[in-house]
Amino acid sequence: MGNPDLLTYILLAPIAAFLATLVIPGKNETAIKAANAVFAGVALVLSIIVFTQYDMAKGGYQLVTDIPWIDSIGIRYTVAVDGVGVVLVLLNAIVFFTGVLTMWTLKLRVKEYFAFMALLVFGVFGVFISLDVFVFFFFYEVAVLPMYPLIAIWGSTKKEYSAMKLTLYLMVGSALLFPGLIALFVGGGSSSWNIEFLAVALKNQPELQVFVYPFIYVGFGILAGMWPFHGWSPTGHVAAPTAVSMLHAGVLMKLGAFGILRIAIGILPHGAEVWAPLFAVTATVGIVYGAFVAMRQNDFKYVIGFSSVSHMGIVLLGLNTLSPDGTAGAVFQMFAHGIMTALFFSAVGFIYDQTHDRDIRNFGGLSKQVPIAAGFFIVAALCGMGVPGFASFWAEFLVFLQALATWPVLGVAAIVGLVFTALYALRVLGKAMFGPANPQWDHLKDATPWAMVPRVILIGVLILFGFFPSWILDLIHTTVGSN
Amino acid sequence: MNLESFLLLALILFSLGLYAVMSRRNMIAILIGIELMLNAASLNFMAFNRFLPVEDPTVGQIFVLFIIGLAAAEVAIALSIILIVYRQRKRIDVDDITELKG
Amino acid sequence: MSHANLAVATLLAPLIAFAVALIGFRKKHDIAAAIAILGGFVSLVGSIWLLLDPAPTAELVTAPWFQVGGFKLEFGALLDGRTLLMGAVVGLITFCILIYSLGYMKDDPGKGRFFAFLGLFEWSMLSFAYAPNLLQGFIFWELVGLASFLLIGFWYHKPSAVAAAKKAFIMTRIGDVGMFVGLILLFGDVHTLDILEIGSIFGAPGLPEGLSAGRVELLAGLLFLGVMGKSAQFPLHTWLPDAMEGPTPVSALLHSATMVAAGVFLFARFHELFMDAHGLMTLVLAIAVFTAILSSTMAMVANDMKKILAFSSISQLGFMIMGLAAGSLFAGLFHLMTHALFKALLFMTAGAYIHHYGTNDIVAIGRAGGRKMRVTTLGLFAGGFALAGVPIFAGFWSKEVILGALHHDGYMVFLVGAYIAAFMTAYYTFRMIFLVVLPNANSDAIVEEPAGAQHGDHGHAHHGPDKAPLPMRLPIGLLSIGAVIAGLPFFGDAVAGLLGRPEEAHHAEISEMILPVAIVLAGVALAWLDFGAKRAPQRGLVAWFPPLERTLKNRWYIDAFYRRTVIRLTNAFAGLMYGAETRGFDGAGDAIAHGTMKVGVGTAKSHTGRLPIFIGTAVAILAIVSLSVALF
Amino acid sequence: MGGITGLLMALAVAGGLLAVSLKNVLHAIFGLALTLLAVAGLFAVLGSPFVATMQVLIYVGGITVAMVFAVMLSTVVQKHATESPWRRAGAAVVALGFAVGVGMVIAAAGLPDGPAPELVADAWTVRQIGTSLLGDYNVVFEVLSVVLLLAIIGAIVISRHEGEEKQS
Repeated sequence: MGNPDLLTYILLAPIAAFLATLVIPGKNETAIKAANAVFAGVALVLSIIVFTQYDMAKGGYQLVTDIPWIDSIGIRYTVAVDGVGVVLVLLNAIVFFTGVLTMWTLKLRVKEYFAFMALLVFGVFGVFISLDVFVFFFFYEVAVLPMYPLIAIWGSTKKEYSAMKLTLYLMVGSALLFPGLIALFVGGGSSSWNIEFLAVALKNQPELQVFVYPFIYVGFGILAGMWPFHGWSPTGHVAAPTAVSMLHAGVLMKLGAFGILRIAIGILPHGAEVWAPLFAVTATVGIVYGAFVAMRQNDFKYVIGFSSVSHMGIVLLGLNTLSPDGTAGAVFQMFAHGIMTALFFSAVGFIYDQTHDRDIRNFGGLSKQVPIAAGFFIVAALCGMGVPGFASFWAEFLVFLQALATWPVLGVAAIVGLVFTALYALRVLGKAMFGPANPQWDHLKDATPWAMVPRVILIGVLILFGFFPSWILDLIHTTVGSN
Repeated sequence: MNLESFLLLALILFSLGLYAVMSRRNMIAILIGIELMLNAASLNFMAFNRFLPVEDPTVGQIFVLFIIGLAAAEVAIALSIILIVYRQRKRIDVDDITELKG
Repeated sequence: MSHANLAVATLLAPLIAFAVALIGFRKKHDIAAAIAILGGFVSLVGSIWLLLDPAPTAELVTAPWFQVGGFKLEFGALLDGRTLLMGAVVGLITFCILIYSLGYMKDDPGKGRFFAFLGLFEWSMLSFAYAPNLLQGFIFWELVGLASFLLIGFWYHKPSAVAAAKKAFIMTRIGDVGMFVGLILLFGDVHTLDILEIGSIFGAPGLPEGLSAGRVELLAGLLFLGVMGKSAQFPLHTWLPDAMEGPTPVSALLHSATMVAAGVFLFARFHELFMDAHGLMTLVLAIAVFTAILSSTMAMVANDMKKILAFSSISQLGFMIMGLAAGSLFAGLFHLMTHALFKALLFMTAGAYIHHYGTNDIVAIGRAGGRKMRVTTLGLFAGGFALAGVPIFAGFWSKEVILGALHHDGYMVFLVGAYIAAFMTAYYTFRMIFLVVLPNANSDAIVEEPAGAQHGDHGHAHHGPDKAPLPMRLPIGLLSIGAVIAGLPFFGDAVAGLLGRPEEAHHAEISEMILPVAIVLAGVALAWLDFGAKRAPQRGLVAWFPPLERTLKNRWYIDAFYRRTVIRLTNAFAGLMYGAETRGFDGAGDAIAHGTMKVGVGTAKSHTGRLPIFIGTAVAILAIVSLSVALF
Repeated sequence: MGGITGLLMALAVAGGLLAVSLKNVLHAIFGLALTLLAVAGLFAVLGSPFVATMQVLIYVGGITVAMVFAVMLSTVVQKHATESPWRRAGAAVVALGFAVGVGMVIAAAGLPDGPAPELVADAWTVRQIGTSLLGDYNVVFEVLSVVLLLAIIGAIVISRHEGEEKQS
């Protein structure tokens, strides 16, 4: 088994990027970008090592590091990964790396930008590997807060409004979450915040579980784009700069779902059982609702934003089946959606960088004008529709499989949602990628090989796990069990 | 003279200081009120220290010394602020200073 | 070569061709075409070889793919009668189309992409046909849909093509949802998706253990939704005529011969399951007969050659489903095979005319001298006769088997319907033939799209000698032979034997053939009077009733109906949701935010910034607190 | 003893009244000085001549003088002691209310009555104060010195900076 410090090294990579960014003079932009790319690459390589080294036969939490932090109230820096964590760490590393490459053309306040971004990534890594509820929450806030400056400074389209909206929504989530987490701590005897410990300690307290569960579920659910608390997410996506959208939709929203899986359902299984019907309904509504709203949007990023609401609905529905297959599907969907949305945003970002326009009505025939860039978008759209051959197909398949078994009506509704997913995706493709070309954009430059690198990585990952889903599913199943 | 009389004296001084702070417009007059209140506090410390059994009788005196020191610092700052206000507005009326208005 | 190696080569060659052509040679058209044709050739040889050398029992060539929870998925090929037949049809037609496209797409700027997509399609279609389990089937079923989307929308600069591609994808997806749910429920019920196992579970007499009749009807119904979408059965049929926006080779390959037959093939694949759902089969028969008649009526007035063929495809697919639903596996699949041959042929001839004259309009083609293209016109005759069911030609035999299968008690009403559809088929087929080859001076036929008009399928006419390029003539010739002979009883017996249903290849007595032949001849005769005879007005029977003609031209207003109801409802609902989002959720969020702001501003107003008031307030509160502490 | 204490108390109250009521700020400062001296006397009475000395040195000798200087620098002989009667009345009400409230708290507190206990001689010496100031309470001492330093720097910065800004 590998060196348990690996995880800490992964955690340190963005911090190293952060420090390097601070140290390098702001005028030397290329050096900053290169340093970030290098450390992101290091994180990616380390994540791949963790991915390959995780011992599936053994399962459970591995690579454990346990150091006291604030011992008097039982807070310990406990990091470890299980199958789910491995997958999400890999996702974050991929998105971080491609995100840095995508922002290679950034000109405005490069230094601050990359510093914030590294901080965000640091928080996300921390959440995915924390076994201590308090440390989990700490990293969670670290990840959430840089979003405000990132959107408010580098964003577009009502950026201050969106940044504020996002921050307020997420603060409401945190406000629900924090008392919930403290209740867990107190309910578990006020001695430890460890997730495994709490799960055992709270086992025989069904009333507490039922009472606390909605706080934690909704608290995390807001970050996961849970209907009806999803309002921040599309606006936030729209306003954020490309790489931030990638991280935001690709990874940050997964924090919420991961929190639900790890803490809400993981520690409070009884509460989950009681509340699952209600939350499954909201998840299903989110799937259909997101698709319908996306049909009426004219801004590329709004379409993607609402498609995220819809896709995250699938994740939440899978989690709420409370079954191994559904959970596995949900986690896989987190991964697939993360990569896919990153691809979406990076494709849109490529076009927006040149045109400063995102209204799909102003485009047409982009696949003639910029065939490669349009190709990226088309691939992302196909993946979003759940076309087989891409990773998301398997994720949706598993979720629907379980959903139909658990709640037939909701399952059918969610599957019917696929039709509407196809509707909005094809609408965008038809309007912007196909159809008569708008001569205004004839001058657009297509993706250079350098710009293709991050996008090709993302597509490669989507197709790779579309054809070999078991590489991820087996990992996930070591954690969630199997039917 | 018992403890209570000292406390009541301190209360009277404090209330007078309070009244000055609230009623006066001249900033130096307000400062005078503040000094009165600080002295009232000092007096309380000394009285309690003297009349109640304490383990270490120096603690009250040290508190008073501390207050005196702080008062000196406070006056230094306050007076410099007052001088600036005066330089800008040619008067030192507290009602002019409404930067904290909502 | 072992069967396993052959199957692997057959399945993977098109995929490799697709990947290499798309990634490496998208801009190098001829290389891409060569690669795709090479891949197609490997598949052709492989699939035909497998067909001609069948193993006595079904063979499985699989590799474990992965296991998800209780789901064990294997990828590979199942080699039994049904798959071998379907695979060979796909392999043959695809190869013909690949060759044909060399001519048709010669100067197209997207030629490389086109051939690559054909590779994608062939790979998906073959993997679907040979699928050993329903999940693999479903995956490639979806991929076939994707390939269809890409190919219909191939000329993506045409808004109509894009709209048609979208429509096709959405409508088939509606069916797919049913199939997907059915698949999952089926898995929940029988705990396997293995096609052979499912076949044997449902093939046994009586219902499988633990399944009620209603449950089987439900499963079959859900799966049939998929069939309806893919094989364009009423009410999900409207996408197919629009799909003719794609290049003609695409129409020939996907939207007549192979892809739309995928639905029928799914039906055939799960024939045992469907046969257990008796109630549903009656409904299916009704749908199939209705579809066949409905689309035939629309074909009677259309002028666009490809649209006529598209309507006839819908109608012929209805015939296949009739045969299968009536219980004869052989009837459905045999007609699928012959139909693939002659319909692909007809589309190729249509493409040759369109390519040459730059119009889709049969009247215009006829007046421009369509019959001068000799090989093409011969192909039109061969294919048309087969479609109409003229004796000896392929379609006659296979349709005959279907009608025979319908010849049961209780199915009489459907049999009558089938005869009506057969009559109309003969009529509209010969209408098309006569209009193309026998234009006359007395004609009142209206040209809707003049020759050489830029609106033609292809955008422009190709001038030069009145013959199609060689790569187009070759497959036309080849398939013409097929359209003539493929239905002969010899082949029918072979196919029935392959399917393991030799008893279904019933050889009709001459006396039994009189009625169908008479009906076909009546249709031909009526067409002759209306269109063929000298000085015929060429307006047709329907033109006597202008409202009817208008209705038919507008496809019974079904599209308009959908536009007014389903689509409008969907849009309205989306609008409602959009309103709920912008005004409801966002509005509520903003209102809360603004409310908070207002409270804040209001509170801030009370902050006069006056020190005395701050202190006074603080002290007053302190005094009140002290008082209350002192008093209580 | 009792007489002196009473006198000092009376002086303190009188000085306070003068300080808050005189319109001329300069006069008010003298009232304040009176109170400060009286309080210093009370400190001595309470047994801490050292603190009393400090009070006189720093307050009377330092702070009061600084205030006088400030008054003179700002040439404030502001005639307009124009506080409105309402303002005075409001302030008086609040202050009186406070006094009554806290007074009642004091009365209700049940404080030990009677004279102060005997002085423990060595506990109240300057030596003892110095020892604990540099021993137990040296952090306080250090903090205080830092505060004073900051105050001095702050005072300089505030008055200088703004002055320059005005000139430029």
